[in-house]
Amino acid sequence: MATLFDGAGWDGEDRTEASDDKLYLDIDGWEGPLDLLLDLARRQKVDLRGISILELVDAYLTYIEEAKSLRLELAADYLVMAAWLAYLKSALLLPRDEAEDPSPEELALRLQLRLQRLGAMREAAARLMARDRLGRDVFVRGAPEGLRVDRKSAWQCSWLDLVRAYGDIKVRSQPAVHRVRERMVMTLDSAIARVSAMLGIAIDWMELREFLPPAHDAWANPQLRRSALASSFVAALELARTGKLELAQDETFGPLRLRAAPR
Amino acid sequence: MTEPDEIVRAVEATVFAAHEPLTPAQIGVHLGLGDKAGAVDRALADLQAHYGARGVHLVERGGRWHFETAADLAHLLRREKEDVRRLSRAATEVLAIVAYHEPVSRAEIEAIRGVQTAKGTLDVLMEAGWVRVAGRREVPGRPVIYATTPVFLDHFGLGSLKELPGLDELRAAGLLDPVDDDLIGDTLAGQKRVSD
Amino acid sequence: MTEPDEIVRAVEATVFAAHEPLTPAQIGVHLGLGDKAGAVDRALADLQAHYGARGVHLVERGGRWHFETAADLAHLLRREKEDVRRLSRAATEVLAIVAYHEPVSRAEIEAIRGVQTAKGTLDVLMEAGWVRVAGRREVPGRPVIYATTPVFLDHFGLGSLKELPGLDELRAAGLLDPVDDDLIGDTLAGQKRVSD
Repeated sequence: MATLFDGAGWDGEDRTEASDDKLYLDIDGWEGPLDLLLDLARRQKVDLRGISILELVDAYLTYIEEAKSLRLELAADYLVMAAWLAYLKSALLLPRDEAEDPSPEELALRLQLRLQRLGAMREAAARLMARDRLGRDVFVRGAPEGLRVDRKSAWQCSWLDLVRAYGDIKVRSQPAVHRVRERMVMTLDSAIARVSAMLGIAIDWMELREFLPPAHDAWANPQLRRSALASSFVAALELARTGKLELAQDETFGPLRLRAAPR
Repeated sequence: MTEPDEIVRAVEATVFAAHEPLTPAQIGVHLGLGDKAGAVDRALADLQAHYGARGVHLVERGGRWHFETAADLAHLLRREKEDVRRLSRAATEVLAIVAYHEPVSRAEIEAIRGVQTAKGTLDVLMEAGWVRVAGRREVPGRPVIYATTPVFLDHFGLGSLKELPGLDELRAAGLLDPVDDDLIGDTLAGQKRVSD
Repeated sequence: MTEPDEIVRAVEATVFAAHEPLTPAQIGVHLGLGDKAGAVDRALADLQAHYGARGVHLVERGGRWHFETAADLAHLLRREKEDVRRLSRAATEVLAIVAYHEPVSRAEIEAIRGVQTAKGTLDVLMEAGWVRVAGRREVPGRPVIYATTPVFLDHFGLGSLKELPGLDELRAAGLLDPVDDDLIGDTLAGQKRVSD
């Protein structure tokens, strides 16, 4: 562990040569009380584990006194530490109070450990900085070609998608032409003539369907029969409107019956 | 092979770390070998032989030396990665129009589709290698006209564009959106859509 | 020495040409060797052995591989115009604390140093790419914690944090144990605390 504290400083900085009488001039270079304590410890040129905390405390307090007498502005932390160290010193010197927790010895040990930790990190930093460093001591390739990944799209489309798309365009873009096919129908005029004629010979109520032509030959065609039914129904309504027949239906969707209007 | 000596190793490292190709003289100066120019040349020859079999070669161009990837491995520097992507609906339609009507201008494509065609759509089809510029039509404005490529025929397994099915065939094969033929028979209104 | 085989040459060329250190997995993907990951590892071991004697070494840093010049040639190659930024003493200490204790919060850094750490110090280290924010510690206040980066390993030539100089001795001496004691605060209640 002693090796942690000899050798040069870190990154070119080295204060070990600073003489004691100009110590106070470096106050701005320290970052805090622990820093100063560590530096004072290093001046004792011993392993921190074997250092006398009492001597260290004395060195610190003396230093702070001198610095104050030179009217240096001392950061509050230095003075807090000084007060604490004075307390520690008196506790270490006075007869032990068993009830005190933590004991002065323990506090001294903890201080020692902290200084060791800081010293270790400082040493580690120096060793880290002294390594063969990339860009200073070792170098990567100056002009690498570089790796490149070109992303390329492989487009997918099936034959079916293609022809279907074309069909859709054509269906979509062609003007729609509507044409009504010629079909056999029973016209309203012929239905009125037929129903009127049949009513003339009828005696009693007749159902609408009985007015349709017999279902054979051309009249067997269901489409034509539907046309005849529709036209006969409209003819019946027309004849009823003109007072030529009466209509009766017993229930909704029940058979529709017709008879000649009484004269 | 024997272990490389100190000068060979230094030359190797110097050329490796350099940002640009170096002449033997530059290497010599860098390594403080000014009076032993021959040593650099020997080291370079040694290194060139050593790297001859490797994935990286030491090469000389116009008196300057540098390392580069072995020529037979150059394909490793630039790799192509294929993302399979499905052609968009719009692009498929444009492709179909080009196939059925080629050569065709963009304005004609738009007239057939009934919508404007984004420039990017044709670019995608050209990037896919299916459509090419086939010249200009000799009409006012001299519009660019497009046609399909042999790659297109390959991809769709066609011997020629004549093998593309006509509309009647498509309908017969049930490939068009169903037209309501079946419904016509039993409606009194009996209207029939006529699509051809 | 036998001639390098195809995979060795390909791995050699790939790592040589890359701008950044590569993991074996990245190399495998680049070379399309996805299912033969072991082949990349074997090739890297082969190459590392081969280059061990040369002016250029193949090194692994935090699982990523790159070539760099041999450290023993540093005296020949050191650049006059130093690219390495000079760090303040505070910054080097903070860097060491982060490396040896990571992940570590700012309060913990300050506890070790016994002084407040200027925000700028960590910023400088993060700017250098050596330190990164590694999340938050799940304790009251959820402090941000810091850790080192792969670039840190690269720069200082460390295969992993296990190779930090003196790590084992420091750990054995208990100097890397978590710091939670507040030396002065415990005894001087009500006065300004030094370490945080």
